[in-house]
Amino acid sequence: MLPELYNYWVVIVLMMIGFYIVIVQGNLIKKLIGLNIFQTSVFIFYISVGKVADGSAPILAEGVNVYSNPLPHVLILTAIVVGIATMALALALVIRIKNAYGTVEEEELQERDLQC
Amino acid sequence: MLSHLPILQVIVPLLAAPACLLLDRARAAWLFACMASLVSVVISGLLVFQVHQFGVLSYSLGGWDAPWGIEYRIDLLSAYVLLIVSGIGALMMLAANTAIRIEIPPERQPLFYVLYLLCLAGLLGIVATGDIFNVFVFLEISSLATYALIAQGRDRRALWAAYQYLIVGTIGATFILIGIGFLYSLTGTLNMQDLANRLPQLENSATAFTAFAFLMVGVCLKLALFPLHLWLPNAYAYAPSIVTAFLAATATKVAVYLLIRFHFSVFGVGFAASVLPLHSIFLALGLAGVFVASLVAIQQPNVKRLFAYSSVAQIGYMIIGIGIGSATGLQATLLHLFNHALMKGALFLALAAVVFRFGSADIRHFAGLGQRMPWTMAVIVIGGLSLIGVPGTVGFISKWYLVLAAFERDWWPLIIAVLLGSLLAVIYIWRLVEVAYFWKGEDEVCREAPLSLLIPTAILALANIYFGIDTRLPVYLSDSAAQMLFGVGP
Amino acid sequence: MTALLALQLTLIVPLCGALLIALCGRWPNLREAVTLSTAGLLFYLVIQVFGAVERGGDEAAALYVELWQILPGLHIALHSEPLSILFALVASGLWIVTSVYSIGYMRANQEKRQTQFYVCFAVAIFGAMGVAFAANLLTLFLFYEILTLSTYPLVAHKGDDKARAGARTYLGILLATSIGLFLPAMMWTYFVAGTLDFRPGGILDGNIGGIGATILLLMFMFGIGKAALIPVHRWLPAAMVAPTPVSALLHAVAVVKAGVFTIAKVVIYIFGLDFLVDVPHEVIAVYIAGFTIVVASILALRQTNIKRMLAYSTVSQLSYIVLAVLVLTPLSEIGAIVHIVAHAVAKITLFFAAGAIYIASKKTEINQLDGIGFRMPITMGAFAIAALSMIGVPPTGGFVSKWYMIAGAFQIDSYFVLIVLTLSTGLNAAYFLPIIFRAYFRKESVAPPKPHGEAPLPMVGAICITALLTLAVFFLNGPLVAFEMAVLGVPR
Amino acid sequence: MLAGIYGLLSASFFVSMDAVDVAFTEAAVGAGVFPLLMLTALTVAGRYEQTAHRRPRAAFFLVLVTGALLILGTLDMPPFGSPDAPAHTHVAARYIQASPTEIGIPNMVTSVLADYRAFDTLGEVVVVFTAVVGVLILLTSGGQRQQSSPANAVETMRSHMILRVVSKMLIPLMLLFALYVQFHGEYGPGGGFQAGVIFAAAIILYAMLFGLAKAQAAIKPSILRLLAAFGVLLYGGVGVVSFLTGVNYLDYSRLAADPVAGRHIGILVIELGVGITVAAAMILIFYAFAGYATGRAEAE
Repeated sequence: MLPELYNYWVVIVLMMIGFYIVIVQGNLIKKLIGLNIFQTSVFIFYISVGKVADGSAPILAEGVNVYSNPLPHVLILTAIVVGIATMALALALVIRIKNAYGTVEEEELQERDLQC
Repeated sequence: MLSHLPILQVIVPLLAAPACLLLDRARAAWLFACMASLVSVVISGLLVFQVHQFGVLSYSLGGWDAPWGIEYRIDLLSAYVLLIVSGIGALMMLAANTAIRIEIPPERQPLFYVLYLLCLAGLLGIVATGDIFNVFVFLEISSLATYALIAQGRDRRALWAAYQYLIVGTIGATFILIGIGFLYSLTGTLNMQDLANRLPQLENSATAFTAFAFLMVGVCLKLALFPLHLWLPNAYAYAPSIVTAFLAATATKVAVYLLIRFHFSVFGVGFAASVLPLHSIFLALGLAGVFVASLVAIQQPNVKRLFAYSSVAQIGYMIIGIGIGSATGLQATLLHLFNHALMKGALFLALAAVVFRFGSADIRHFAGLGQRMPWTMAVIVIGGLSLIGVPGTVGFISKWYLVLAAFERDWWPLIIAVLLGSLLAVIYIWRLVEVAYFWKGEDEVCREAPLSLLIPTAILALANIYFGIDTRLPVYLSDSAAQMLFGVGP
Repeated sequence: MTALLALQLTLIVPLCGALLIALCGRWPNLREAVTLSTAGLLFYLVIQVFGAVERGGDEAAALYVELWQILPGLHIALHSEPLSILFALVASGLWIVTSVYSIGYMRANQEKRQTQFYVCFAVAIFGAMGVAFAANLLTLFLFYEILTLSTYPLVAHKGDDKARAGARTYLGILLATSIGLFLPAMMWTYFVAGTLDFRPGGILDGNIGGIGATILLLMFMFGIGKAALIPVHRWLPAAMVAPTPVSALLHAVAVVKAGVFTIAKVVIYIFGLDFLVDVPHEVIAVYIAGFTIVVASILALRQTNIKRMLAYSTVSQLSYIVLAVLVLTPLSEIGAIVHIVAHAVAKITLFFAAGAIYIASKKTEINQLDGIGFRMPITMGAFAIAALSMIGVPPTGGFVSKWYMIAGAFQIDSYFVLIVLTLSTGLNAAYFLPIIFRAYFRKESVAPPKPHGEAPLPMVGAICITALLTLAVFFLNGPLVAFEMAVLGVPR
Repeated sequence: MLAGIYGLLSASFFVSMDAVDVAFTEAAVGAGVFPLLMLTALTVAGRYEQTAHRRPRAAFFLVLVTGALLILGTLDMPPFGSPDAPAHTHVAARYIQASPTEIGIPNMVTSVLADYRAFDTLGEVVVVFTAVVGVLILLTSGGQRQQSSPANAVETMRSHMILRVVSKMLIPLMLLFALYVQFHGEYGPGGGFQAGVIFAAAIILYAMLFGLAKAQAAIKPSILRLLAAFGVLLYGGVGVVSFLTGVNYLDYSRLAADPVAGRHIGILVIELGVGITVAAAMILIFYAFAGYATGRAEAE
């Protein structure tokens, strides 16, 4: 049982690393990187779900009759796009914040808000 | 064309948005957006009628029947929420043109309408769809639009609030995605109905439990359920007033809808009870939310923030309704969905009028406002009474059902707690009334808000009273919806 | 016109009146004409309803109309029975008189925003009518709140800081009590009884335990802030910043009587006398009322401002009614009901007189009144009659009600009540007689800057009418009592 | 840079999982777009950071709990890669069996993406659209019109002569490749999104080497806006057309006499829509970022 699941667990560890970075990092950009890792590992998790032992890519071909599951791939294609879209927006926000506050560090942001 | 209504509901605003981008003069964009949102109101009205007539509507996109294709599935619950969302959306849109005049620089206004439409479309999509992955996609559409909209506030803190919300929201969405992944790996399907059929077959599976947990947490993040509410007050306080009004009246409602949908339709009433004491958790969190948020609200100097916290408290009431775990409790929640949309819509629109005149909603601007902006203040008073739950307003109806549900269970402490909660509301509303009517305002001259802003506000205020007296429509809808949901479960 | 139609019109007419008044704002004479005609029409309608109730039988039983259903089991409905018709008669009848009076007052005083004044007045009467004819607690509550909100602008009428402060206390206490206690008590009632309708014999019997009933009763007593029991009485003196006609009609008749009327309704038709008799500790409520009577009288004794003195006397007089209601014997109930009328006419006379004095001589303090009796004989004569009624001396209405109360107290020989009544009678005398004494048996210390006589004619006329009514209550108490017996289910 | 490597790594992992399409996309996004945005952002935000970690213990605990929950969740999952897991037997099975006949194209991913679940893809495109509108409303503001010199992140590259020459030859190839990916999507891996990204990458490269101004002169932002909107409308329009042909939204079967052919057309058109929007969006986003950076660079 365990060897059958190790793959998932690796993914989960990765996921948690990302999650941890998101929570702990004070630097807004690094937070985003953490978020990206978090999301990507979720994608990997999906793809792993879609894997079929000794199946091949889900593109019709001669002499192949075991295909991996195409549906998770589709979902993840969508998810990746969503992720990158989010990132773009987030980075735009960061840039504006940098411009408005002059910093991208969480504590400093809070301090400067308290001042005004 | 009538058979296509379910998809039109979403497609109209969805495609109106890019079209809106093509015409880059603010006024034109506004008119166009108004038409689109009005059309979607009409559609949702027709939908309610159709569902009432012919029962659940199922619409398979691309002609592929569920579970192979994506299915749009409109039952009474979704029709009800669609009506709320599109209705509020349209009203706010009518007011938007004036409201954003001073808050958003002209070159950005066309884009504002585009985002507004996208946000509306996203919310409608979440409600209309019967496919959980599709939920995720539309959730992201609405969320991204929301982040951008919030960031438009004039105060630089708006940016920071938007960023925080973005992080929290994305985490929430990712949690939901994980939940969906588990569900898929268990059942191999993404269609809600199909899931509901297949989940019971695998009883007490840890995976199903985890999926449930992640979906719940993800939704609760979006829902700003105490103690996951920290993003909300900033977001509401610094976003442009009209955006605040729109979000407060719709976004959280849709989140509640999702909660109910997952909890009751997908997993079934029995599931949660069987694996964990979800209902008592909801009760505890709901109550905590009501009291903490109300107490914090009492001390807020910024009125927008004050009402933001009161929103958290009101969400607490909705969660309590679910936590009671009876059809009546659920009905109370659904009623409060509708009523809270009305009252918060009215209140925040009135605040938009105040901001329009003063540039901010700080409480000191309210001194003597009773004389300066009598109509706006009248609306705030009505909304406030409704928030407290005075008979003759909608607030009373939902409170009534909530207490009724608690009474059915003989939970006297809960009843007392709810009533105490409304006393807290009395305090913070009274604070506002006192400043507005009994303090001398500084002598800067200030006129009543312009009609274009006043009329939608008045409509909402009157709705607060009208539906407080003629309760047939919401009561009928919420009642049958609650019955249906409990019929789904074992 | 059928009585049922009349019943509904009693609500519609004042509203339309308010609307017309608002429209006629630009032409004062027309506006006043509208006010008077509305008042007259309203009184006529109430008489119609009264006739039906008087005749009794099916017609009286049929006086029930459901206007709207909010939720299953929650209706907005109207119904007329002897108690409510009495309140309606008093309120609408005295509205005519007050309108006449206030026309004189407002014009002589050149008040601002008179249109707003008359509009709010009409709306307030609308509220009072609703309270009177409410067929269930919910309807009553709604109109009770309308009454509160519509009288707020009247209290704040002057618009200066003092008025605003007074209005703040007024609104604050009344809203807080009604939302904090009245509303929950109402919900509680509904959940245990399954209805909120006023039913002879009450709806709570057998639905709630003894302790619960006591708590509920207290919640009602303090929740109905308009009844001004200590400690929720503070709004009443605060409201005295209002123009005198307002104090006269609203804070001697419509509003405060709405309070005690509601309590009477709750005790008689929600709890039911027979049930309440068995409730343990119900006597606590009696003590509270008695305490209020005495303390308020003492406070009145220490006032120097006429209107404030009258206000405190009102507080204590209201508690007479509450007390009598809570004694729970048929005779005391009658005493309470009669006192609603007797006190109304007497107290309005006193306020009219105070207002007249103010208009004529700009005097507001008691110690300024030396020798005023010679300058304003009619006014002070009326004042004297009303004061006697307050004390309870024949031949005035006050005597009748007090008589019944004492008799009721004897029925259960509750010495507490007897002591309270006698004591307070003494106190009443102690704060009213000096005024009459000053007015007639002292010379003016300083002559007024400009010699003055009576107040304008409309005011004097109004004063005479109410004074005569005070006497009438004494001489015509027979039919009144007989009529009200029906409240207690005693067949006529 | 690290992020880029991470992207490539995960891409290669996807390949090993037979998810070629996903790998392709991840490669384009994870190793291309994301690091690029990061770089631009960093040039604006500055590299400076202070290393004060906030309440790591609580966070660590939270993460542990979540992770534990996830592990727990996996326990009852079907073993990794087992062919008879419900995930493969229920819905997906039908796709694998029927799609070649129903849709008539070998790439099942594309057929699911663009037909069975076409509406998700529409949503995806709208998400991109939303993002670009959001970026525009955020960054084309404060009166900072885009100046006529490239971003300072970009400045450095101008010196590299060789790079410029090489890429001069490279860019046309990239464009060609993009077109190939665009229209070959139903046979090999690829499709509208990947094509769009590659196309955008080509333009962005151009902009980096020859300056933002030139790029913007070649492809005007205003036009890109129109294109971005147009792509979505094109996609949605297909659906509307299928209304008119009297079938459900996004049902292509009536677009031609023969359903399969009709589906083929539908897929081509919507993939085109996706491509256009994505390409336009990516370029616009880059313009906005770089332009904003420049604006501030000159402001300082």
